[in-house]
Amino acid sequence: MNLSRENWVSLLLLALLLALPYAAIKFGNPFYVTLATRMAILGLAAVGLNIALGLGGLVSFGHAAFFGIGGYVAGILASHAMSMQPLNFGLFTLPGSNQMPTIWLFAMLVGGLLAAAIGTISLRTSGVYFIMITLAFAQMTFYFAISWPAYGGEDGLSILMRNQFPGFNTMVPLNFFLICYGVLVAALILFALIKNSRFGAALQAARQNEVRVASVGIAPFRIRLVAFVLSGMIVALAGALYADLNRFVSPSMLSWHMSGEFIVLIILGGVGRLAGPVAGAMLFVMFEFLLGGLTERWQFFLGLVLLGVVLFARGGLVGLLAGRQRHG
Amino acid sequence: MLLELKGLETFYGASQALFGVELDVAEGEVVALMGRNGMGKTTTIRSIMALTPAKSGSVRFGGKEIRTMAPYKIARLGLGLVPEGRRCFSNLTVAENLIAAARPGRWNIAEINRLFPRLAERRDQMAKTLSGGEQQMLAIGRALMTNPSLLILDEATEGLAPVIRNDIWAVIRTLKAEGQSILIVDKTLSELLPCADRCFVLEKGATVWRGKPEQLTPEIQDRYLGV
Amino acid sequence: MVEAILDIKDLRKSFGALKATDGVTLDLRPGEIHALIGPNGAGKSTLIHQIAGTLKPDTGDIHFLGERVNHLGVAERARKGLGRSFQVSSLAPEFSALRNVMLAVQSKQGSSFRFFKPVMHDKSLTEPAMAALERVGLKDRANVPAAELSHGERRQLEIAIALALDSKAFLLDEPMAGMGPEGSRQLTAFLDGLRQEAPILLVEHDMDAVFALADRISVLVYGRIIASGSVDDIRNDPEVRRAYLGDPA
Amino acid sequence: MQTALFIEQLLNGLQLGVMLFLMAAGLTLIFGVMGLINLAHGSLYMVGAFACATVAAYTGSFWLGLIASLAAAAAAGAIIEILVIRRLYERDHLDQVLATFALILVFSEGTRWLFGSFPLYLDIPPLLQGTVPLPGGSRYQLYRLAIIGVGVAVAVGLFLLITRTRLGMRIRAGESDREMIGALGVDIRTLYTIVFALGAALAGLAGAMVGALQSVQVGMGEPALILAFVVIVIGGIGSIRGALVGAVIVGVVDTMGRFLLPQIFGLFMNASQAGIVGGALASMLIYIVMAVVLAVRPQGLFPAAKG
Amino acid sequence: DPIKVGVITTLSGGGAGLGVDARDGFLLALKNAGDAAKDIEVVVEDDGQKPELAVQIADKMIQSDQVDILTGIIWSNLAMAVVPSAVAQDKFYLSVNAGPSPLAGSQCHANYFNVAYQNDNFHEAMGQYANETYKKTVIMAPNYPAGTDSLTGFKRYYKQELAGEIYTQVGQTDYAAEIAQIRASGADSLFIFLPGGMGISFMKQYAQSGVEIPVIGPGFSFSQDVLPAIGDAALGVKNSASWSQDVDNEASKKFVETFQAEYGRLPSIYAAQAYDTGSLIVSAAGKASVKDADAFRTALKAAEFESVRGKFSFNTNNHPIQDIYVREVIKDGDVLTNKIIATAFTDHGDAYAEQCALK
Ligand SMILES: Nc1ncnc2c1ncn2[C@@H]1O[C@H](COP(=O)(O)OP(=O)(O)OP(=O)(O)O)[C@@H](O)[C@H]1O
Ligand SMILES: Nc1ncnc2c1ncn2[C@@H]1O[C@H](COP(=O)(O)OP(=O)(O)OP(=O)(O)O)[C@@H](O)[C@H]1O
Ligand SMILES: [Mg+2]
Ligand SMILES: [Mg+2]
Repeated sequence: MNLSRENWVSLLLLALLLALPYAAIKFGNPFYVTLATRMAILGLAAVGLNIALGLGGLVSFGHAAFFGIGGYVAGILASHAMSMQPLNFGLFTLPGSNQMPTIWLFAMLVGGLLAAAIGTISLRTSGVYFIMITLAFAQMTFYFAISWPAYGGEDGLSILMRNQFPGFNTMVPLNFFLICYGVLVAALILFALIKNSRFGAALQAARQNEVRVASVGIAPFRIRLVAFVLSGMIVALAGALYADLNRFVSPSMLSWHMSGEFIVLIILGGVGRLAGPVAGAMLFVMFEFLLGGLTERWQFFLGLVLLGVVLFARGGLVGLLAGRQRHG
Repeated sequence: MLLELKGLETFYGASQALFGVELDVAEGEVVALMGRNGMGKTTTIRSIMALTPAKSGSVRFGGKEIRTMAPYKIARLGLGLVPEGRRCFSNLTVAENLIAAARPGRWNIAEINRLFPRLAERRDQMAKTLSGGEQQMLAIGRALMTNPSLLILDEATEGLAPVIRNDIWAVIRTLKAEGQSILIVDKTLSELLPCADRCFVLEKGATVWRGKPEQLTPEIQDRYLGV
Repeated sequence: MVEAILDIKDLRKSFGALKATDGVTLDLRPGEIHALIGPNGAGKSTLIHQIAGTLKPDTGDIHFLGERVNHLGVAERARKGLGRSFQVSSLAPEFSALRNVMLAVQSKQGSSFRFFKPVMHDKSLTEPAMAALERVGLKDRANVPAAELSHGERRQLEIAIALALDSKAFLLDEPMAGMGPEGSRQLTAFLDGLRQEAPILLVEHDMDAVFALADRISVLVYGRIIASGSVDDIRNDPEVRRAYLGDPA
Repeated sequence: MQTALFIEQLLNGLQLGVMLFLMAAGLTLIFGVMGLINLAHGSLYMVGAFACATVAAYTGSFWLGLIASLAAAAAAGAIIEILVIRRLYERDHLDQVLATFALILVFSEGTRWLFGSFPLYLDIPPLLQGTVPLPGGSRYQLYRLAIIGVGVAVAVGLFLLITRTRLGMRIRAGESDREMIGALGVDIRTLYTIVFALGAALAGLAGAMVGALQSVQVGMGEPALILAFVVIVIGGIGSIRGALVGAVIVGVVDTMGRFLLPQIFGLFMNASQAGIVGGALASMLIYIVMAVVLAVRPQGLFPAAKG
Repeated sequence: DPIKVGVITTLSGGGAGLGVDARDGFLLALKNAGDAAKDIEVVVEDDGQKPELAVQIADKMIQSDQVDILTGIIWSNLAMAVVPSAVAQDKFYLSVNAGPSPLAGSQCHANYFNVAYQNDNFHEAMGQYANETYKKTVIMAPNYPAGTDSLTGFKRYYKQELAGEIYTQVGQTDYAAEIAQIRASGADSLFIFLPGGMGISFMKQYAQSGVEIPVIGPGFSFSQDVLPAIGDAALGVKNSASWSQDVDNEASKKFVETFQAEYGRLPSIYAAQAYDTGSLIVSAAGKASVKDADAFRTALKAAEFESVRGKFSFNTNNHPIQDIYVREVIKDGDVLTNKIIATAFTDHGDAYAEQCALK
């Protein structure tokens, strides 16, 4: 398979992201490793959302719910591992864990289950109603987390020691970056495969014309539900990593701003494009950081930049670099 | 000339659809625009209304250059469009569809109801629940409500039952008899030709033939229209 | 008598006070073209919608291949072999003509829950789709997005999709609409051959085509079938002439 | 005593509902009629409140402030419509979400730039201060009754405008097919600017009226925005009647939840626990109601006819 | 030796007023210190009231700017996100406001100094005051940890009858339902903890409702930053604080004067606390090098600076021991402000010190 322009752009962006932390260390500014890790994790979350939103046209304004749930799974398992007290579910108990693979598995499991539940109800609606019902579910989890005292409520929950990954010292920022980067690349490969697969074809067609898909014999609901669940799982995984990055989880991970930010990342980078979310995350984190350092009014300028992108750079960054999308 | 097109070239994005269309309609005349599928009839009409503005060439209406004017201004000059595919306002009732388009003149709701009694029966029904034929009547009625000096009909009899098709042709003939100028695209040649004063034929986005209907020999029909 | 492929019994559907389908009984037998004609607003499309599953009838039965399908959704009926075209073209606009057809091939082959193999490199999808496009004469336009096809081409594409589904019966809602004389002639010839593969329930206002093609004609007026029979029966039925055909011009 | 309190709380719920309707009216107008998701509605609400507070502080008159709030919000609405929103009608909801999200940032930070970080003072006008007696002995605030009055007037006015006037029909026609209404000779561009400015003015009016009861500060628009969305989604987007019903449902459910849930939990827990658990559930209650409504009626309670 | 201080505070979003005051107060302290502060370099960044942004900025300040001391955070949830990891990396953290209980108790740390108060302190003071003054209080706070802590703190000292315990929603803007409940409760006093905009909204609506049960509460909702917005509705409210602008000492007078001259407004308690934090750093810097962590820690703990609060010292858990006053909102000419009317506690520490392992 020869590489299209879009694939070149994707590879270039990934190489850039990989180079950033090494350059940072070389030039004695280790903080950029953290920044790059943040880009990778937010990019991962946006890749997850991109499955539902970019391919399926499901504009979810509630993916923060999955992000936060992933984070809380990490935080709760870690805190129980720390205190050596098993989690009690009434019928059975579960030991805590500070091993990332275990935590990821649970984060994805819980995220997936939640997505299945939310999706089953939400996917009955469409358009603006879908946007709002997903928001409603996310708000429910948000208020629940704020007022549920067991794991810190609004004050959040600290993870004192970053969770471990076999064979790596995760406290070394570069190692943790590499783990996140690896997960991101895996998710991107998954996204690319899905996009070009039969499932992806059905999903994308359902976005364009639901009736047409049904009348060739493919039930859009099931296709969308699976996409929604997959999407939720990846975002939950991103949430777990994010918790480890900050060594802290709080309800703000569940807030509607977070959901909005994911959407912003995708549009900034290019909707439905493979590398769109990564490009968006890199750009957004950069803006936030640089503008934040320059002026107290950075949100004002961030707003102007975003406006400029929507109005004049349709197709986002990847669209600018790789030209318009062609659907084979 | 009421309407006069010269050297019209129109693009959809990068792909060119019209390559120098020539066309004119005189006051009180019925002009037929013909051609096979995909030859640019609809695009020509969209360019007249500036819905897809032409890149070059000229569109003069009543002596005024309108190629790059805003569509609503063109419409106000007296062009009434019945678009391909009807495009009724689906979330409005029949009556509301008509009222929304109304401009003062001979045509008003009562006149439309007289012309299409079927619409009177359905006046409070949502346009999206009308049958195809009912929608077509509504689209014609709506264009008449603007009291146009030139009525443009793009496939106005498509999908209609023979009885109603006859009715609509009768309406068109009535309008013609009243001196209404009409530019018409239609596939029913048996009805169209007797009604038209002049014909233009498009092929691959350019005018390839023009003349009176009686000059449209079977050879020409076969060559350009595939009849 | 041969077993009917599609069998509709006493179907009823009202919108408020309007009886759009008022006790319709009709069937579709192997190898035939059964034309359904009637004035605008008679309820033809509404009937097609109910058969295809996009609308739920109030009462009545729909049997397809001997099985009652009332409770099945659109997608399930399509998989059983009900292929349809829409009165107003309904396609995936961003997809090329080819990918629109491939979607049907993929559905026909079974699961859409395959996540890894790229479709464009899957000959088992592209080849049948190409073949279907070729049959309707759209081969040259295979890579053009559906949104950029002209009106007539989109109608052809709809037929190609129904073909690719390998349907056991076709429900065609005004396939001739918008086609020029040449296109209509080609399509008429094409449908003529198609009936051998699967019977067709044809809704059409183009009487030349209907009279040329139909084995049987049913006439629907105000939701009721007022006449049913051979081409000649219908052509000469005074009631039909009054309600539908009008006096020959 | 409990029944009197119960009735008073019902009335509070009703009044909160009408207040929510006031916030939602402009949103549902723009959202339903023009098909545009305007997250910046909350910002226009804030503009109204700030304009009212500033002018009221300068002139000492709430009423001049109220006029200023209408003018300022309408002007802000017209400006953003011309500069930004106009390019978004043809786009999908996604671009609208992002662009108006960006507008929130610009408005919030811009307002802080102009007015500083501290909340402003705005009080209800002397004319509407005080309470009126209710049957049953308790008293109700005059100002809140005035809000109910304004809310109902806005509802009726909007309903008539949209359904009965030619202007309303043309706006709705534009929502269904913008190109076509233009081709029929209607200057839909200008029309939309006017409608957007009208929606913005309603947001500003709500901001000013509600601002007198609340804290006038940067960020005040966001909770209002989310609630307004909940309201119109429950009611059915684009339906004025739906928005009113949705608002009353949300208002009553929210108020009664806050009032009753802790008491219900109090039957089998200590007061402090019950307050916490009941409060937690109460804060989720309207979202639960919204999810249930949409699960049962995916188009809201009064689905507006849409294409 | 030069000292680098990173100030992370909220300069944008709804809570920006508090952060702006804290920053201004802190910078003023350094300015007033003159030459004594010339080696202190400050970087300020906005956390937007988002915990994850605060963490990111903390990481950046530690890794890139290589600060020695962090400070500035207003909100408990942000403090919980930043402080544990900052002190684990051997940085000093000095709190200008937030004082969540875990950091005073089980998670206390030798490098964490709270120069403001422990979160419960002001509520405890109001509990103490109410205990002496009223018989039947209804208490109200938002339903989140700071809110529940607040009511817990109040009840720790209030032993009379409770007429009700109301939890509101975080960010709630309409209080008609709660006011109806309060009116019906038959209480003789109302204790509220409603920070920020919530307090403004409540007080306006409460005054308009005509209910006349006296209000008491911690100083946050009646501080200089919000009083203008509440207006006359706040008059007469009794509230608790460790500082008020009429505290009678030289440091405070100088602070209020210079603050007004510099920024053209009256300082709030956040500004005062941040001012003290700045002064504390200056005093410690005069005694020890920040590179010598042990010496610097000792210098901080000695707390030998001119506090605007008069006396100030650190408890074993590095939280303040201080007096807490009861103030009343009054009108001074045209300006609303607070006047001290009583002292609720003298030399008051906090309830969590014994859970702290520090000695
Ligand atoms: N939106 C579009 N984007 C790109 N190309 C288009 C678009 N609409 C039409 N075309 C192309 O422009 C050419 C002319 O199309 P047009 O619709 O004007 O033909 P027509 O003569 O009206 O055909 P028909 O009889 O089928 O309606 C066709 O090749 C068509 O594919
Ligand atoms: N959802 C609906 N609500 C109300 N009335 C409806 C609805 N759908 C269709 N109708 C009405 O039912 C009748 C039958 O419509 P249908 O579309 O089936 O007609 P048709 O026979 O296909 O006509 P045509 O040949 O013009 O396409 C029409 O009068 C139409 O207005
Ligand atoms: Mg055409
Ligand atoms: Mg039909």
